[in-house]
Amino acid sequence: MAIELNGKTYETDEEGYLADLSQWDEEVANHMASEDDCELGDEHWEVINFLREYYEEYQIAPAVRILTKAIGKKMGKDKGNSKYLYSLFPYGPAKQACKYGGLPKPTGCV
Amino acid sequence: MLHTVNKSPYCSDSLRLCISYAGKDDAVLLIEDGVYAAMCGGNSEAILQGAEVALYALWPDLQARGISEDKLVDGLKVVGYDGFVELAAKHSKVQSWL
Amino acid sequence: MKFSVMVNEGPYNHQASDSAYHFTKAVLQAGHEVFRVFFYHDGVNNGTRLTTPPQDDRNVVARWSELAVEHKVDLVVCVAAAQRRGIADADEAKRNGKNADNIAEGFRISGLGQLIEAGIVSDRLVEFGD
Amino acid sequence: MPTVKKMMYVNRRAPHGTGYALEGLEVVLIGTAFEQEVCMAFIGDGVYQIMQGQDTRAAGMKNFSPTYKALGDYDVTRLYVEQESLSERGLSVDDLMPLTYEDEDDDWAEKPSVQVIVRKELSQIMAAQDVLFNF
Repeated sequence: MAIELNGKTYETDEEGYLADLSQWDEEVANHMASEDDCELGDEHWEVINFLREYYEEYQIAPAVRILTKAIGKKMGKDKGNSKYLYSLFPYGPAKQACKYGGLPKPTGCV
Repeated sequence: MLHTVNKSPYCSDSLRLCISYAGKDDAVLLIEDGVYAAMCGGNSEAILQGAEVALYALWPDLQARGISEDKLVDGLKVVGYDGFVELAAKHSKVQSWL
Repeated sequence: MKFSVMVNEGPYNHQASDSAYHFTKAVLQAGHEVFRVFFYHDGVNNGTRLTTPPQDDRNVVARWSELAVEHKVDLVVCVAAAQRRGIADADEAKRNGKNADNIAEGFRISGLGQLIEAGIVSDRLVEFGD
Repeated sequence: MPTVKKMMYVNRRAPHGTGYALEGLEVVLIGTAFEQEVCMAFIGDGVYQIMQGQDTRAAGMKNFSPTYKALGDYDVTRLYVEQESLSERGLSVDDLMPLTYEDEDDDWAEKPSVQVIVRKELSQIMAAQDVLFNF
Protein backbone atom coordinates (compact mmCIF):
# COMPACT_ATOMS: atom_id res chain seq x y z
CA MET A 1 0.00 0.00 0.00
CA ALA A 2 1.11 3.55 -0.53
CA ILE A 3 0.07 7.17 -0.13
CA GLU A 4 0.40 9.40 -3.20
CA LEU A 5 0.77 13.03 -2.18
CA ASN A 6 2.18 16.08 -4.00
CA GLY A 7 3.96 13.87 -6.50
CA LYS A 8 5.62 11.78 -3.76
CA THR A 9 5.00 8.13 -2.94
CA TYR A 10 4.98 7.03 0.70
CA GLU A 11 4.97 3.25 1.15
CA THR A 12 2.86 2.10 4.09
CA ASP A 13 2.02 -1.18 5.79
CA GLU A 14 -1.40 -2.78 6.20
CA GLU A 15 -2.38 -0.44 9.01
CA GLY A 16 -1.12 2.70 7.31
CA TYR A 17 2.18 3.11 9.16
CA LEU A 18 5.04 4.48 7.07
CA ALA A 19 7.40 1.80 5.80
CA ASP A 20 10.33 4.22 5.59
CA LEU A 21 10.32 6.49 8.63
CA SER A 22 12.84 8.88 7.06
CA GLN A 23 10.17 9.85 4.49
CA TRP A 24 8.00 11.43 7.16
CA ASP A 25 6.90 15.05 6.75
CA GLU A 26 4.06 17.22 8.02
CA GLU A 27 2.08 16.83 4.80
CA VAL A 28 1.90 13.07 5.07
CA ALA A 29 0.98 13.37 8.75
CA ASN A 30 -1.93 15.65 7.90
CA HIS A 31 -2.96 13.32 5.10
CA MET A 32 -2.93 10.21 7.33
CA ALA A 33 -5.00 12.07 9.93
CA SER A 34 -7.56 13.23 7.36
CA GLU A 35 -8.00 9.61 6.25
CA ASP A 36 -9.10 8.89 9.84
CA ASP A 37 -11.44 11.93 9.78
CA CYS A 38 -9.15 13.76 12.14
CA GLU A 39 -7.82 17.27 11.61
CA LEU A 40 -4.50 17.96 13.27
CA GLY A 41 -4.56 21.19 15.29
CA ASP A 42 -1.88 22.81 17.45
CA GLU A 43 -2.74 20.55 20.37
CA HIS A 44 -2.24 17.42 18.27
CA TRP A 45 1.03 18.75 16.95
CA GLU A 46 2.21 19.49 20.47
CA VAL A 47 1.90 15.78 21.26
CA ILE A 48 3.24 14.56 17.92
CA ASN A 49 6.28 16.82 18.15
CA PHE A 50 6.87 15.70 21.69
CA LEU A 51 6.77 12.06 20.57
CA ARG A 52 9.16 12.75 17.72
CA GLU A 53 11.61 14.48 20.06
CA TYR A 54 11.35 11.62 22.56
CA TYR A 55 11.98 9.10 19.82
CA GLU A 56 14.93 11.10 18.48
CA GLU A 57 16.51 11.15 21.92
CA TYR A 58 15.75 7.63 23.17
CA GLN A 59 15.04 5.59 20.01
CA ILE A 60 11.76 4.29 21.42
CA ALA A 61 8.18 5.48 21.52
CA PRO A 62 7.32 6.03 25.20
CA ALA A 63 4.64 3.92 26.90
CA VAL A 64 1.41 5.89 27.36
CA ARG A 65 1.94 6.36 31.08
CA ILE A 66 5.44 7.73 30.44
CA LEU A 67 4.04 9.99 27.74
CA THR A 68 1.34 11.41 30.03
CA LYS A 69 3.84 11.96 32.83
CA ALA A 70 6.32 13.71 30.55
CA ILE A 71 3.65 15.82 28.85
CA GLY A 72 2.28 16.83 32.24
CA LYS A 73 5.72 17.92 33.32
CA LYS A 74 6.35 19.89 30.16
CA MET A 75 2.91 21.32 29.37
CA GLY A 76 1.03 21.28 32.66
CA LYS A 77 -1.22 18.93 34.59
CA ASP A 78 -4.34 19.69 32.51
CA LYS A 79 -2.61 18.03 29.55
CA GLY A 80 -0.69 15.36 31.42
CA ASN A 81 -3.52 12.86 31.68
CA SER A 82 -4.78 10.08 29.47
CA LYS A 83 -8.27 11.62 29.18
CA TYR A 84 -6.79 14.63 27.41
CA LEU A 85 -4.58 12.47 25.17
CA TYR A 86 -7.46 10.17 24.25
CA SER A 87 -9.63 13.20 23.44
CA LEU A 88 -7.03 14.18 20.87
CA PHE A 89 -6.32 10.64 19.66
CA PRO A 90 -9.44 8.53 20.22
CA TYR A 91 -7.85 5.38 18.75
CA GLY A 92 -5.20 5.54 21.46
CA PRO A 93 -2.31 7.99 21.67
CA ALA A 94 0.32 5.28 21.30
CA LYS A 95 -1.08 3.90 18.06
CA GLN A 96 -2.54 6.99 16.43
CA ALA A 97 -0.01 9.64 17.37
CA CYS A 98 2.89 7.30 16.56
CA LYS A 99 1.40 6.66 13.14
CA TYR A 100 0.95 10.33 12.28
CA GLY A 101 4.32 11.14 13.84
CA GLY A 102 6.25 8.67 11.71
CA LEU A 103 7.29 6.42 14.60
CA PRO A 104 7.46 2.62 14.39
CA LYS A 105 4.25 0.66 14.84
CA PRO A 106 3.88 -0.59 18.42
CA THR A 107 4.45 -4.35 18.48
CA GLY A 108 1.35 -5.00 20.55
CA CYS A 109 3.32 -6.03 23.62
CA VAL A 110 2.12 -6.36 27.23
CA MET B 1 19.74 -20.22 45.26
CA LEU B 2 20.29 -22.87 42.58
CA HIS B 3 22.73 -21.90 39.85
CA THR B 4 22.88 -23.64 36.49
CA VAL B 5 25.87 -23.53 34.16
CA ASN B 6 25.42 -24.77 30.60
CA LYS B 7 28.75 -23.90 28.99
CA SER B 8 32.08 -25.61 28.80
CA PRO B 9 34.51 -23.93 31.22
CA TYR B 10 36.99 -23.79 28.34
CA CYS B 11 34.91 -21.43 26.20
CA SER B 12 33.16 -19.21 28.70
CA ASP B 13 33.68 -17.55 32.06
CA SER B 14 30.20 -18.62 33.22
CA LEU B 15 31.41 -21.32 35.61
CA ARG B 16 34.04 -19.09 37.18
CA LEU B 17 31.53 -16.26 37.61
CA CYS B 18 28.87 -18.60 38.93
CA ILE B 19 31.20 -20.03 41.57
CA SER B 20 32.28 -16.58 42.69
CA TYR B 21 28.64 -15.49 43.00
CA ALA B 22 27.35 -18.62 44.72
CA GLY B 23 26.84 -18.42 48.48
CA LYS B 24 27.63 -21.34 50.75
CA ASP B 25 23.99 -22.46 51.02
CA ASP B 26 23.67 -22.48 47.25
CA ALA B 27 23.90 -25.34 44.78
CA VAL B 28 25.48 -25.40 41.33
CA LEU B 29 24.11 -27.74 38.68
CA LEU B 30 26.12 -28.40 35.52
CA ILE B 31 23.96 -29.06 32.45
CA GLU B 32 24.48 -29.27 28.66
CA ASP B 33 28.12 -28.40 27.78
CA GLY B 34 28.54 -27.25 31.37
CA VAL B 35 29.05 -30.90 32.35
CA TYR B 36 32.55 -30.90 30.81
CA ALA B 37 33.60 -29.08 33.98
CA ALA B 38 32.64 -32.21 35.93
CA MET B 39 35.50 -34.23 34.41
CA CYS B 40 38.54 -34.66 36.60
CA GLY B 41 42.04 -33.83 35.44
CA GLY B 42 41.17 -30.72 33.48
CA ASN B 43 42.00 -27.12 34.29
CA SER B 44 38.45 -26.52 35.44
CA GLU B 45 39.00 -28.73 38.47
CA ALA B 46 40.76 -25.86 40.21
CA ILE B 47 37.67 -23.65 39.83
CA LEU B 48 35.45 -26.29 41.42
CA GLN B 49 37.91 -27.10 44.20
CA GLY B 50 37.68 -23.53 45.48
CA ALA B 51 33.90 -23.74 45.68
CA GLU B 52 32.10 -24.14 49.00
CA VAL B 53 28.80 -24.95 47.32
CA ALA B 54 27.07 -28.25 46.64
CA LEU B 55 27.96 -29.43 43.14
CA TYR B 56 25.71 -31.43 40.83
CA ALA B 57 25.80 -32.56 37.21
CA LEU B 58 22.94 -33.79 35.03
CA TRP B 59 23.52 -37.44 34.10
CA PRO B 60 21.71 -37.46 30.73
CA ASP B 61 24.07 -34.71 29.60
CA LEU B 62 27.12 -36.50 31.06
CA GLN B 63 26.16 -39.71 29.29
CA ALA B 64 25.50 -37.97 26.00
CA ARG B 65 29.06 -36.65 26.12
CA GLY B 66 30.73 -39.91 27.10
CA ILE B 67 31.67 -38.81 30.61
CA SER B 68 31.45 -41.85 32.82
CA GLU B 69 31.06 -41.72 36.61
CA ASP B 70 34.66 -42.76 37.26
CA LYS B 71 35.89 -39.64 35.48
CA LEU B 72 34.03 -37.19 37.71
CA VAL B 73 35.67 -34.77 40.13
CA ASP B 74 35.38 -35.63 43.85
CA GLY B 75 32.35 -34.47 45.77
CA LEU B 76 30.14 -33.96 42.74
CA LYS B 77 26.67 -35.53 42.80
CA VAL B 78 24.89 -36.80 39.71
CA VAL B 79 21.17 -36.11 39.24
CA GLY B 80 18.52 -36.65 36.57
CA TYR B 81 15.81 -34.20 35.52
CA ASP B 82 13.79 -35.27 38.57
CA GLY B 83 16.73 -34.22 40.72
CA PHE B 84 16.97 -30.95 38.78
CA VAL B 85 13.31 -30.23 39.62
CA GLU B 86 13.92 -31.14 43.27
CA LEU B 87 16.89 -28.79 43.45
CA ALA B 88 14.89 -25.98 41.82
CA ALA B 89 12.04 -26.52 44.27
CA LYS B 90 14.33 -26.69 47.28
CA HIS B 91 16.10 -23.41 46.55
CA SER B 92 14.20 -20.12 46.57
CA LYS B 93 15.20 -19.18 43.03
CA VAL B 94 17.23 -20.29 40.03
CA GLN B 95 20.01 -18.31 38.40
CA SER B 96 20.92 -19.54 34.92
CA TRP B 97 24.43 -18.45 33.99
CA LEU B 98 23.69 -18.51 30.27
CA MET C 1 4.54 -25.54 43.51
CA LYS C 2 4.10 -23.35 40.42
CA PHE C 3 6.89 -23.36 37.85
CA SER C 4 7.43 -21.29 34.74
CA VAL C 5 10.05 -21.97 32.12
CA MET C 6 11.72 -19.63 29.65
CA VAL C 7 13.26 -20.87 26.40
CA ASN C 8 15.67 -18.53 24.62
CA GLU C 9 17.05 -20.64 21.76
CA GLY C 10 15.54 -22.29 18.73
CA PRO C 11 15.43 -26.04 18.13
CA TYR C 12 18.32 -28.20 16.87
CA ASN C 13 21.17 -25.69 17.00
CA HIS C 14 21.17 -25.47 20.75
CA GLN C 15 20.22 -27.97 23.44
CA ALA C 16 18.26 -25.34 25.39
CA SER C 17 14.87 -26.32 24.00
CA ASP C 18 15.53 -30.02 24.69
CA SER C 19 16.64 -29.28 28.24
CA ALA C 20 13.61 -27.07 28.81
CA TYR C 21 11.30 -29.78 27.47
CA HIS C 22 12.74 -32.53 29.69
CA PHE C 23 12.71 -30.19 32.66
CA THR C 24 9.08 -29.20 32.06
CA LYS C 25 8.06 -32.85 31.81
CA ALA C 26 9.90 -33.65 35.00
CA VAL C 27 8.13 -30.76 36.76
CA LEU C 28 4.77 -32.24 35.76
CA GLN C 29 5.83 -35.76 36.73
CA ALA C 30 6.82 -34.51 40.17
CA GLY C 31 3.27 -33.28 40.63
CA HIS C 32 4.02 -29.58 40.33
CA GLU C 33 2.12 -27.13 38.17
CA VAL C 34 3.58 -25.54 35.03
CA PHE C 35 2.09 -22.07 34.85
CA ARG C 36 3.65 -21.16 31.53
CA VAL C 37 6.49 -21.82 29.09
CA PHE C 38 7.61 -18.58 27.50
CA PHE C 39 9.59 -18.56 24.25
CA TYR C 40 11.82 -15.55 23.68
CA HIS C 41 14.76 -14.50 21.49
CA ASP C 42 15.40 -17.29 18.93
CA GLY C 43 13.29 -19.50 21.18
CA VAL C 44 10.25 -18.34 19.20
CA ASN C 45 11.46 -20.66 16.42
CA ASN C 46 10.24 -23.58 18.53
CA GLY C 47 6.74 -22.51 17.58
CA THR C 48 6.65 -23.09 13.81
CA ARG C 49 4.69 -26.04 12.51
CA LEU C 50 6.73 -25.97 9.28
CA THR C 51 9.59 -27.73 11.05
CA THR C 52 10.33 -31.04 9.35
CA PRO C 53 13.19 -32.92 11.00
CA PRO C 54 14.43 -36.23 9.58
CA GLN C 55 12.49 -39.26 10.85
CA ASP C 56 15.42 -40.60 12.86
CA ASP C 57 15.61 -37.47 15.05
CA ARG C 58 13.25 -36.08 17.68
CA ASN C 59 10.61 -33.58 16.60
CA VAL C 60 11.19 -30.73 19.02
CA VAL C 61 8.20 -28.68 17.91
CA ALA C 62 5.73 -31.58 17.86
CA ARG C 63 6.95 -32.61 21.30
CA TRP C 64 6.09 -29.19 22.73
CA SER C 65 2.70 -29.29 20.99
CA GLU C 66 1.95 -32.67 22.57
CA LEU C 67 2.80 -31.30 25.98
CA ALA C 68 0.39 -28.42 25.42
CA VAL C 69 -2.40 -30.71 24.27
CA GLU C 70 -1.93 -33.49 26.84
CA HIS C 71 -1.09 -31.42 29.90
CA LYS C 72 -2.66 -28.06 29.02
CA VAL C 73 0.72 -26.36 29.32
CA ASP C 74 0.48 -22.72 28.24
CA LEU C 75 3.09 -22.20 25.50
CA VAL C 76 3.54 -18.50 24.79
CA VAL C 77 5.62 -17.08 21.96
CA CYS C 78 6.67 -13.42 22.39
CA VAL C 79 5.02 -11.28 19.73
CA ALA C 80 7.88 -8.81 19.29
CA ALA C 81 10.50 -11.56 18.95
CA ALA C 82 8.16 -13.55 16.69
CA GLN C 83 7.58 -10.62 14.33
CA ARG C 84 11.32 -10.19 13.87
CA ARG C 85 11.79 -13.87 13.07
CA GLY C 86 8.72 -14.59 10.98
CA ILE C 87 6.58 -16.58 13.36
CA ALA C 88 2.91 -15.66 12.94
CA ASP C 89 -0.56 -16.84 13.79
CA ALA C 90 -3.57 -15.92 11.65
CA ASP C 91 -4.20 -12.62 13.48
CA GLU C 92 -0.58 -11.53 13.31
CA ALA C 93 -0.33 -12.47 9.65
CA LYS C 94 -3.40 -10.38 8.90
CA ARG C 95 -2.23 -7.44 11.00
CA ASN C 96 1.11 -7.36 9.24
CA GLY C 97 -0.12 -8.12 5.74
CA LYS C 98 1.47 -11.55 5.40
CA ASN C 99 -0.04 -14.27 3.26
CA ALA C 100 0.65 -17.17 5.59
CA ASP C 101 0.89 -18.14 9.22
CA ASN C 102 3.01 -20.89 10.72
CA ILE C 103 2.27 -21.15 14.44
CA ALA C 104 2.28 -24.75 15.68
CA GLU C 105 -0.57 -26.36 17.59
CA GLY C 106 -0.70 -25.52 21.27
CA PHE C 107 1.39 -22.36 20.97
CA ARG C 108 -0.05 -18.86 21.21
CA ILE C 109 1.48 -15.49 20.43
CA SER C 110 1.30 -12.83 23.10
CA GLY C 111 3.19 -9.96 24.67
CA LEU C 112 6.21 -9.75 26.92
CA GLY C 113 3.90 -8.98 29.81
CA GLN C 114 3.18 -12.72 29.88
CA LEU C 115 6.79 -13.35 30.87
CA ILE C 116 6.70 -10.78 33.65
CA GLU C 117 3.38 -12.18 34.84
CA ALA C 118 4.93 -15.65 34.89
CA GLY C 119 7.75 -14.26 37.03
CA ILE C 120 5.27 -12.71 39.46
CA VAL C 121 2.79 -15.57 39.69
CA SER C 122 5.18 -18.54 39.69
CA ASP C 123 7.17 -19.80 42.63
CA ARG C 124 10.09 -20.59 40.33
CA LEU C 125 11.20 -19.33 36.95
CA VAL C 126 13.81 -21.48 35.22
CA GLU C 127 15.58 -20.18 32.14
CA PHE C 128 17.15 -22.18 29.32
CA GLY C 129 19.22 -20.54 26.62
CA ASP C 130 22.64 -20.20 25.03
CA MET D 1 -1.77 -9.45 41.26
CA PRO D 2 -1.05 -7.66 44.50
CA THR D 3 2.35 -9.24 45.06
CA VAL D 4 5.39 -7.07 44.55
CA LYS D 5 8.46 -9.10 43.83
CA LYS D 6 12.11 -8.13 43.75
CA MET D 7 13.28 -8.71 40.20
CA MET D 8 16.77 -8.44 38.81
CA TYR D 9 17.61 -8.33 35.13
CA VAL D 10 21.08 -9.79 34.77
CA ASN D 11 22.89 -8.55 31.67
CA ARG D 12 26.04 -10.45 30.77
CA ARG D 13 26.33 -9.93 27.02
CA ALA D 14 27.83 -7.31 24.77
CA PRO D 15 25.27 -5.23 22.88
CA HIS D 16 25.60 -5.68 19.11
CA GLY D 17 27.11 -9.08 18.31
CA THR D 18 23.90 -10.79 19.39
CA GLY D 19 20.34 -9.61 19.93
CA TYR D 20 20.10 -10.56 23.61
CA ALA D 21 20.83 -7.06 24.96
CA LEU D 22 18.27 -5.29 22.78
CA GLU D 23 15.53 -7.82 23.50
CA GLY D 24 16.52 -7.89 27.15
CA LEU D 25 16.06 -4.14 27.37
CA GLU D 26 12.61 -4.52 25.82
CA VAL D 27 11.63 -6.88 28.64
CA VAL D 28 12.83 -4.40 31.25
CA LEU D 29 10.80 -1.55 29.73
CA ILE D 30 7.61 -3.59 29.30
CA GLY D 31 8.11 -5.04 32.78
CA THR D 32 7.85 -1.61 34.39
CA ALA D 33 4.10 -1.63 33.67
CA PHE D 34 3.77 -4.30 36.41
CA GLU D 35 5.23 -2.01 39.10
CA GLN D 36 7.57 -4.53 40.67
CA GLU D 37 10.74 -3.73 42.56
CA VAL D 38 13.25 -3.98 39.73
CA CYS D 39 16.96 -3.49 39.26
CA MET D 40 19.49 -4.34 36.58
CA ALA D 41 22.93 -5.87 36.92
CA PHE D 42 25.69 -5.50 34.36
CA ILE D 43 28.27 -8.25 34.68
CA GLY D 44 31.05 -9.41 32.36
CA ASP D 45 30.57 -8.24 28.78
CA GLY D 46 27.21 -6.82 29.89
CA VAL D 47 29.05 -3.66 30.97
CA TYR D 48 29.65 -2.91 27.27
CA GLN D 49 25.90 -2.35 26.87
CA ILE D 50 26.06 1.01 28.61
CA MET D 51 29.39 2.19 27.22
CA GLN D 52 29.45 5.76 25.91
CA GLY D 53 29.72 6.73 22.28
CA GLN D 54 28.07 3.76 20.56
CA ASP D 55 27.27 4.66 16.96
CA THR D 56 25.85 1.89 14.79
CA ARG D 57 25.29 3.90 11.61
CA ALA D 58 28.22 2.46 9.66
CA ALA D 59 27.40 -1.05 10.92
CA GLY D 60 23.89 -0.53 9.60
CA MET D 61 22.13 -1.69 12.75
CA LYS D 62 19.63 -0.08 15.08
CA ASN D 63 21.30 1.94 17.79
CA PHE D 64 19.41 1.12 20.96
CA SER D 65 22.02 2.48 23.33
CA PRO D 66 20.14 5.81 23.77
CA THR D 67 17.20 3.78 25.07
CA TYR D 68 19.10 3.05 28.30
CA LYS D 69 18.76 6.80 29.00
CA ALA D 70 14.97 6.35 29.10
CA LEU D 71 15.18 3.84 31.98
CA GLY D 72 14.99 6.66 34.51
CA ASP D 73 11.64 7.83 33.05
CA TYR D 74 10.41 4.26 33.45
CA ASP D 75 11.43 4.26 37.13
CA VAL D 76 14.25 1.78 36.65
CA THR D 77 16.67 3.58 38.91
CA ARG D 78 19.11 0.97 40.17
CA LEU D 79 21.68 -0.15 37.61
CA TYR D 80 24.41 -2.14 39.32
CA VAL D 81 27.68 -2.42 37.44
CA GLU D 82 30.22 -4.93 38.65
CA GLN D 83 33.53 -3.24 39.48
CA GLU D 84 35.60 -6.33 38.64
CA SER D 85 34.08 -6.56 35.15
CA LEU D 86 34.92 -2.91 34.47
CA SER D 87 38.50 -3.32 35.72
CA GLU D 88 39.13 -6.52 33.74
CA ARG D 89 38.12 -4.65 30.61
CA GLY D 90 40.19 -1.56 31.35
CA LEU D 91 37.06 0.53 31.86
CA SER D 92 36.00 2.96 34.53
CA VAL D 93 32.65 4.57 35.32
CA ASP D 94 33.66 7.51 33.08
CA ASP D 95 33.49 5.21 30.06
CA LEU D 96 29.81 4.54 30.79
CA MET D 97 26.82 6.64 29.79
CA PRO D 98 25.81 9.03 32.55
CA LEU D 99 22.41 7.46 33.24
CA THR D 100 20.17 9.30 35.69
CA TYR D 101 16.69 9.42 37.17
CA GLU D 102 14.65 12.10 38.88
CA ASP D 103 13.94 11.32 42.51
CA GLU D 104 10.25 11.90 43.20
CA ASP D 105 10.84 11.86 46.97
CA ASP D 106 13.57 14.49 46.76
CA ASP D 107 11.92 17.32 44.79
CA TRP D 108 12.75 15.59 41.48
CA ALA D 109 16.49 15.98 42.01
CA GLU D 110 18.50 14.33 39.24
CA LYS D 111 20.49 11.42 40.57
CA PRO D 112 22.80 8.84 38.98
CA SER D 113 21.23 5.42 38.30
CA VAL D 114 24.53 3.64 37.81
CA GLN D 115 26.15 2.22 40.93
CA VAL D 116 29.52 0.55 40.54
CA ILE D 117 29.85 -2.11 43.22
CA VAL D 118 32.16 -5.04 43.86
CA ARG D 119 31.18 -8.63 43.10
CA LYS D 120 30.73 -9.57 46.74
CA GLU D 121 28.20 -6.80 47.23
CA LEU D 122 26.41 -7.56 43.96
CA SER D 123 26.17 -11.24 44.86
CA GLN D 124 24.41 -10.27 48.10
CA ILE D 125 21.93 -8.10 46.21
CA MET D 126 21.34 -10.96 43.78
CA ALA D 127 20.74 -13.35 46.66
CA ALA D 128 18.06 -10.99 48.03
CA GLN D 129 15.96 -11.09 44.84
CA ASP D 130 12.81 -13.11 44.22
CA VAL D 131 13.17 -13.54 40.45
CA LEU D 132 16.19 -13.38 38.16
CA PHE D 133 16.00 -12.81 34.42
CA ASN D 134 19.12 -13.44 32.34
CA PHE D 135 19.74 -11.97 28.92
